[in-house]
Amino acid sequence: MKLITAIIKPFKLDDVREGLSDIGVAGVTVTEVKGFGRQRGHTELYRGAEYVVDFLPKVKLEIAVSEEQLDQAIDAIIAAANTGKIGDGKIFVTNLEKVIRIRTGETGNEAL
Amino acid sequence: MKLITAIIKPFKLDDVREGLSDIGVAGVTVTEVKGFGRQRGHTELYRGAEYVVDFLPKVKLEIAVSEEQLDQAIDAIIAAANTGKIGDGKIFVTNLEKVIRIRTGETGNEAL
Amino acid sequence: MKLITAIIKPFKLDDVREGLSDIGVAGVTVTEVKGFGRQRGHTELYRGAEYVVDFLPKVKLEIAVSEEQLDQAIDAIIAAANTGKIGDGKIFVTNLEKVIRIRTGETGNEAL
Amino acid sequence: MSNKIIKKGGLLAVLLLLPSLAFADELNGANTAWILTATALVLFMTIPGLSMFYAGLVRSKNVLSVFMQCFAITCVTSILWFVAGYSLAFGEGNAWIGDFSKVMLAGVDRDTLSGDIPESLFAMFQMTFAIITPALIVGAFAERMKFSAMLLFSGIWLLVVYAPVTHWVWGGGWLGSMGVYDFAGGLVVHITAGVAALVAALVLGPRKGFPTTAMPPHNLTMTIAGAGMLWVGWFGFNGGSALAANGDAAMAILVTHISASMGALTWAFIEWRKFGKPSALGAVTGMVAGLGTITPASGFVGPGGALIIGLLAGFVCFNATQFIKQKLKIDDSLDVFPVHGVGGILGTLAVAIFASTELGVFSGYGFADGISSIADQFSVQAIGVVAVIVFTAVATYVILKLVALLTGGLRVDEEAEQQGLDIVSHEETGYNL
Amino acid sequence: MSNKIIKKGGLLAVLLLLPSLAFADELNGANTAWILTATALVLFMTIPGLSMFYAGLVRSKNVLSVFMQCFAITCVTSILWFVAGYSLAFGEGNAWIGDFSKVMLAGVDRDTLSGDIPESLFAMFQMTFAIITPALIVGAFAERMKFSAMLLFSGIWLLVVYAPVTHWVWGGGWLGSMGVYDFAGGLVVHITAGVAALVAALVLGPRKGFPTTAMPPHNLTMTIAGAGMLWVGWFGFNGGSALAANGDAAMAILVTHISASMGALTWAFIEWRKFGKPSALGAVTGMVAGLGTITPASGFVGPGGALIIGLLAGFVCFNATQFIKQKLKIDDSLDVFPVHGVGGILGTLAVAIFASTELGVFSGYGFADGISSIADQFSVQAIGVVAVIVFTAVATYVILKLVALLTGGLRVDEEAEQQGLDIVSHEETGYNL
Amino acid sequence: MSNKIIKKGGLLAVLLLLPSLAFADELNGANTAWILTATALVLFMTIPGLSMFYAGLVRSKNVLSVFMQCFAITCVTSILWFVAGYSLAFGEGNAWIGDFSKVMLAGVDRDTLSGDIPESLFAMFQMTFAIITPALIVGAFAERMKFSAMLLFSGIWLLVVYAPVTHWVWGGGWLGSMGVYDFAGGLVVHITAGVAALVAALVLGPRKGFPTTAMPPHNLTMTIAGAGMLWVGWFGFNGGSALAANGDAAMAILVTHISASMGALTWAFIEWRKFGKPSALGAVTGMVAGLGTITPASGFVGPGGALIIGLLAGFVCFNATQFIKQKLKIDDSLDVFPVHGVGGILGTLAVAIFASTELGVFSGYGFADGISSIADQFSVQAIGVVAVIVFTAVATYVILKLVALLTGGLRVDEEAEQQGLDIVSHEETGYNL
Ligand SMILES: Nc1ncnc2c1ncn2[C@@H]1O[C@H](COP(=O)(O)OP(=O)(O)O)[C@@H](O)[C@H]1O
Ligand SMILES: Nc1ncnc2c1ncn2[C@@H]1O[C@H](COP(=O)(O)OP(=O)(O)O)[C@@H](O)[C@H]1O
Ligand SMILES: Nc1ncnc2c1ncn2[C@@H]1O[C@H](COP(=O)(O)OP(=O)(O)O)[C@@H](O)[C@H]1O
Repeated sequence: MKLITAIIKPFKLDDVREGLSDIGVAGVTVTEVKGFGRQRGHTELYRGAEYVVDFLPKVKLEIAVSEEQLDQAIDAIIAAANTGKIGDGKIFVTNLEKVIRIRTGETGNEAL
Repeated sequence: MKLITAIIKPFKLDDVREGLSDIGVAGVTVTEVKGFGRQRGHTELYRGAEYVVDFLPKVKLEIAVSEEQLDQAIDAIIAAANTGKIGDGKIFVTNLEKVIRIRTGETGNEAL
Repeated sequence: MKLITAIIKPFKLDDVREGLSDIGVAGVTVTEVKGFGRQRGHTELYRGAEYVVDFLPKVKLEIAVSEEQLDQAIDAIIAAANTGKIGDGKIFVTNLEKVIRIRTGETGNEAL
Repeated sequence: MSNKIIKKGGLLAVLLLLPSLAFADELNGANTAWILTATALVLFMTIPGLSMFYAGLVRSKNVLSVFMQCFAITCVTSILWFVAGYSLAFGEGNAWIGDFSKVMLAGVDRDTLSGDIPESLFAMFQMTFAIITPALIVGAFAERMKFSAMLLFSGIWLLVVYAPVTHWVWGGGWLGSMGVYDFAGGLVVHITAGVAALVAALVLGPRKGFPTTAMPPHNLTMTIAGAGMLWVGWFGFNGGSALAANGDAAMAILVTHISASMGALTWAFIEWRKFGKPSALGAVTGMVAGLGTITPASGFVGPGGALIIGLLAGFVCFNATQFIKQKLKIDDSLDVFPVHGVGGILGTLAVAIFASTELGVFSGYGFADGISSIADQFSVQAIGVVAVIVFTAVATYVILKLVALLTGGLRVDEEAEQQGLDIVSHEETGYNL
Repeated sequence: MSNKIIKKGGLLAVLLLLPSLAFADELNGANTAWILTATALVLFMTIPGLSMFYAGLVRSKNVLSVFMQCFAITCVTSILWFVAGYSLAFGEGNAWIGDFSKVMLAGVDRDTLSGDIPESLFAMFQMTFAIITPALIVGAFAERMKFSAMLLFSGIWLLVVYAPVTHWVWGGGWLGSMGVYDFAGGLVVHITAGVAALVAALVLGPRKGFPTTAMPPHNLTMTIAGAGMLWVGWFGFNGGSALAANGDAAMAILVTHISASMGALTWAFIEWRKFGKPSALGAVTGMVAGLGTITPASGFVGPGGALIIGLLAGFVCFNATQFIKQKLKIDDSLDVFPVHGVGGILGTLAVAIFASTELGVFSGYGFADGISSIADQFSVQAIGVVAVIVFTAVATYVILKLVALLTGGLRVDEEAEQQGLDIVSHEETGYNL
Repeated sequence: MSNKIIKKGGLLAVLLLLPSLAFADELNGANTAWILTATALVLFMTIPGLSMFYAGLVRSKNVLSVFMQCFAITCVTSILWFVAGYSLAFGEGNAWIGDFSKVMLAGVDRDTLSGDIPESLFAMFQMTFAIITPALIVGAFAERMKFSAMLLFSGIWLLVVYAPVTHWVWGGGWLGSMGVYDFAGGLVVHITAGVAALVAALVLGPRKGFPTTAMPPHNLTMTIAGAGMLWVGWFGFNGGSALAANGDAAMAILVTHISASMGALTWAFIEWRKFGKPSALGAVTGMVAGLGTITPASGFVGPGGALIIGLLAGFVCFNATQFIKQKLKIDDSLDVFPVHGVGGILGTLAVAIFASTELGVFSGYGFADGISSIADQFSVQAIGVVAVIVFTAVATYVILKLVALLTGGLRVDEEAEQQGLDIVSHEETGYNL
């Protein structure tokens, strides 16, 4: 199994989740994160004190999938999250050695 | 070394942490996350505008352990986090190539 | 490619980010986390009800780097985040099988 | 001076009874003390009251923009009211509009009286009404209007819509002369604001994503705290409109309070029956509906009447909110029209009934001078309602189109809307917790 | 009418001195102005004051439920007070309870006076006391009570406990006739609420997890902001209870303020000594203790006495809080009994001492008519305290049991408690930051 | 008694006109009603107003420490004012300081009058000024001062700086005798607080990381809500300083309101021009500048003058803020000196101009007795400004050095500053959302 970690723009969350549902991926874990990258931040001004905010709000999705689902899932994420503008984010894939469903103790693909 | 990523119900956090302490795992990093899965969310209503909340508050634990501790740690988590109800969460295991303690520069099992 | 996960003290975030920029690592994803470890927490008191807070605010950085950048990046993080006091945090390294830039579809080192 | 005081039959009797009130042109300290307080209370309604009430309802990324809009409106309308608004509303003028005799409060000195309180105080008390009315409209175009356009619109609207309507009703104009009843601003405040809100919502169009995307309130605790402040401040709004510290003021706050309570309970109970659970947002919305609805009636009805008015307010405004949002799919974002507009209309009409002295425990304190039946009072009220709606709708539409021309469009662009107005328009963020 | 005004010897002298007050049955505008204001201030204490104070102390998942409880209580008690509560409390009746002569405020017109202020205003001012008293109890059963049960309980309690006790003390009943001193509600408000809270905490049982699980306040900034509002509003509570804008009212707010300050400092200093650090929550809790404790005494003691009363309040209520929570392990979740109940008892007894005119700089303004020693006044006060505690405890217990029957249990089920009342009972969430 | 009332020529005439005011030593209920209210409003400015305004501006980890500082100062200064401060400020004494004749309010009974209001009320009203002045200074040393040092400093400062300056200006002292104009506390409140803030910022040194590290406000919604409360409360501050419910009070709140509006608009428009965007924080800061600046002038100028004063306030205080922070790099953390100090100076000088009756629409109500030109009034005002600045600066410096000795340093250590004062000094956290 593989763990997909996708960092996307927050307002794309609903689209991506729907895209994943459509291909049968039901489970996702979402974290609010801040991203530094090429996309430029903005400046805030408080009583004349300038404050450059170079991190941007992003959303991180973690999705455990079977090998078979991997490519399809990646495509679905790209399709939904792509705006063509800088800051669209990244997808990382790592290997998952084990997956367990706490409720039942099931492991492997069953546990997804 | 292995990295255990456990997604559990928030109110089980204390139990799990104690369970891990009991078997000698001292370090844990905790993130508040939102989970989508089989567990159904709820509906919120604001002046008649319905708003289906299908993500649920979960807590993600990341625990770096030595190979030897792995199974024991997984068992401890399952024992503490299991309620038998849907939404209890998942455990993911990935391989850790390197662990370093920033303070001392120690690496490997020493750094845990 | 490798994924560096560094857990550091929050007030070191700016230093670490600068350290990484200096060696050419432009992208970082940051999450606010809570850490349990050897560093002791504190006690809060609310109308005489004692409440031991044994988790501490930490910041988690996730940085995807090429193999070549790995050691340099680790060194930069340690240099910037080390205070010599307990609780400085950990660095974890895992293997990244795939990296994709959502905007362009680029993969591998190009996508970093 | 507001003519509602003149309307009240019993005033002369009271004057004769109280030695210290024997001369109408002598300052009454007690009334002055109360109106000083009431003025503070009505300002309190807008800042922080209404601004918190509204700001809690939008998304986090727009929270400061709502505060800023309420604040900037407060400042701009205050200056404009002082410069010209007061004169246009309360200067003698004709049946339609005041004049320029009191521009920059000319002739208003520390000793100048309006009735038995200082005229500076009367102008200031009225200023707080002139502040909250355009501030109410903010709810309609929240989360998408350009700050410059908003500012320009509010300023022009104050002078072109609010000031004349105030003159019609309270400044010696045609509606007042007909005997229209509007104790504290059903026509003047709530209908003008509500109708302008509806027009603005239509002209600007919905927020991107409405109605499919969920836009839940980002901080209901702020909204509820603001609602509490509105309730408290409303005592100054309605009680202060008696312009005296007497039984009229007391009865006004009593009926105000009862209507608010009934409005809140009604709304919450409808939710309970319909959706299974009563919500806090529903309760406070019903409360505001109860307050807005009783406003025109507050000096003319008794507590029994207020009970019914509050009940109607909760019921009618609840259904109006559902209708506008779910049937018409108009993005009047914070429901200004269904709550204030509909409530104002309802209350302005209902006063014709509950002012009647012949309804037993639901009786009020009688009709306007020269009016002797519910039907007659009702037709006067209905004329007022229709006139104010039509005038406000047309004028608001024209102003918005004009402002759109001047500012190159009323809305921020799509990306800015996405990012949120706080950063885009004000370079700030609400929370760094 | 509250008999505390009648009690005060000096009133007649004052009446004779002031020409505009020559007839007792003539409206006094100044007093009316102040009581209008005081009414707004006391409403402000509950919403948003107390509701913020309480809501900040619970966990995030229950924040709206607390707001909703305070709000709903405000609405329900207002209607019930108007319909029957006022009549039961202030209708002539007998020594134990009023009557139904003023049901729906029958006979209360715009011109009807109570003393020298409008009776509608007196009823309204008292209504704000009737609102805050059941709202105080919310702190005891926060985070676990069913909304329906809470609503039913509060309504019944108002009529069955609050109204009679008010009659006993202020409405011409037996305690007032005995000469009991309770200026602004030590017996009537704080002891009834505090004792009811204790009973409710015992009957409902602790929150799941108490006392082992930490349940830290989710937003102390909200609590402290609410505390500030309580302090300010309390000027209306105690100062308004003079029912006049005069030296009594002024002295009442002065002693109120001093006691609040001393209570806060005392609590914070105890923490400082005992735990090493003074906390903001400690300071504001001590402040509320100081305010609650001075309440029954506020019209009868001088500022020197207030200093001591505030000191005692901080000390005694601090220790009561520790005792209830750590020794008895009762989950009176927001410490209503140790702060309000104990404070109310303490103040009701202490007034017997500090009303004495013979304590030098700590003197007060004398005992009730016909009472001439600390001991005699003390025994009257003690009778009042015991009677109110026993009656409240028994009646509250019975009401709770009855409500449990009617609603199928007072508490939400365990899973609902886990998930939080906001979603479970109201389908809302407090924050979407 | 404050001598500003004596200064006003027209008072006698007013007295003769009003039968119920015929004797100066008779209680005036209307004035009492208004000052009771004003007292509540001024307390409201500090808690919760100012404490929220300030607390929102610091970082999350210090939010409670700011609340706690404001709260503790409220309590400590209240007690000290009662014990000795009032006597030192308003006891007869000499030109420099009062005496001990009113220690613990000796001789102040329920019937004692000060002018035509109860002296207990006058003392209480003034107490609220004595509370807010040291509380304002908190902004200078926020996020780094030891709680013990802060408390000691505030207490000593009240007695050593605030009480004498109050005596000079309002208590019968030398500045008042010279005819200095300070209606509601430009010299007494804003200059003393502002100068003390600057000295404290210099003595304590900047926060670790200043000015390179960004320290953005953690909760601007809290700041803006607090700002609204300050605005509303300021009606009591300036309007109450008339010590009467009359045209003076009314005019005072009118000019206050206009200056606040202009100050806010000016600041926001400067930002708009200079940085491209107007900010909500800028608007409310300009509003506070407008309020602080009009304060000394509020009883002496007309609304036209207030317009100019507000404009100047926005412009001058904006530039002072930039200068102190960016040029001098002084970490007066919440900009107390540039807003309150500079505003106070500006207003104290400007009143000499706009009190003139010869400026047409910008006219005021004339100079002090015996002064007949702008130049003469200006030189008196300038003497006042210089004297208060020098005295405050020197005395504050000495007190800080003394306190540093007593508490072993004014600041918490570096690690504590890192961790935040909430945990370190109070063992609490603001938010557990
Ligand atoms: N090397 C990296 N490691 C971890 N996260 C990264 C890395 N590079 C980018 N990111 C994440 O991806 C987000 C988008 O990256 P950015 O460079 O701004 O735009 P784009 O992905 O369109 O090139 C960043 O905000 C950050 O959260
Ligand atoms: N494929 C997945 N990838 C990542 N996280 C998942 C996945 N499936 C479930 N989760 C996480 O586990 C949580 C529980 O899953 P759910 O399907 O609701 O119940 P259960 O684990 O009992 O079957 C989810 O809320 C989500 O956070
Ligand atoms: N085994 C572990 N797994 C995951 N995170 C850990 C582990 N050990 C420590 N951490 C993280 O590192 C942080 C610092 O660890 P700690 O033991 O307090 O100090 P140090 O790293 O200096 O030894 C912890 O707060 C926690 O977030």
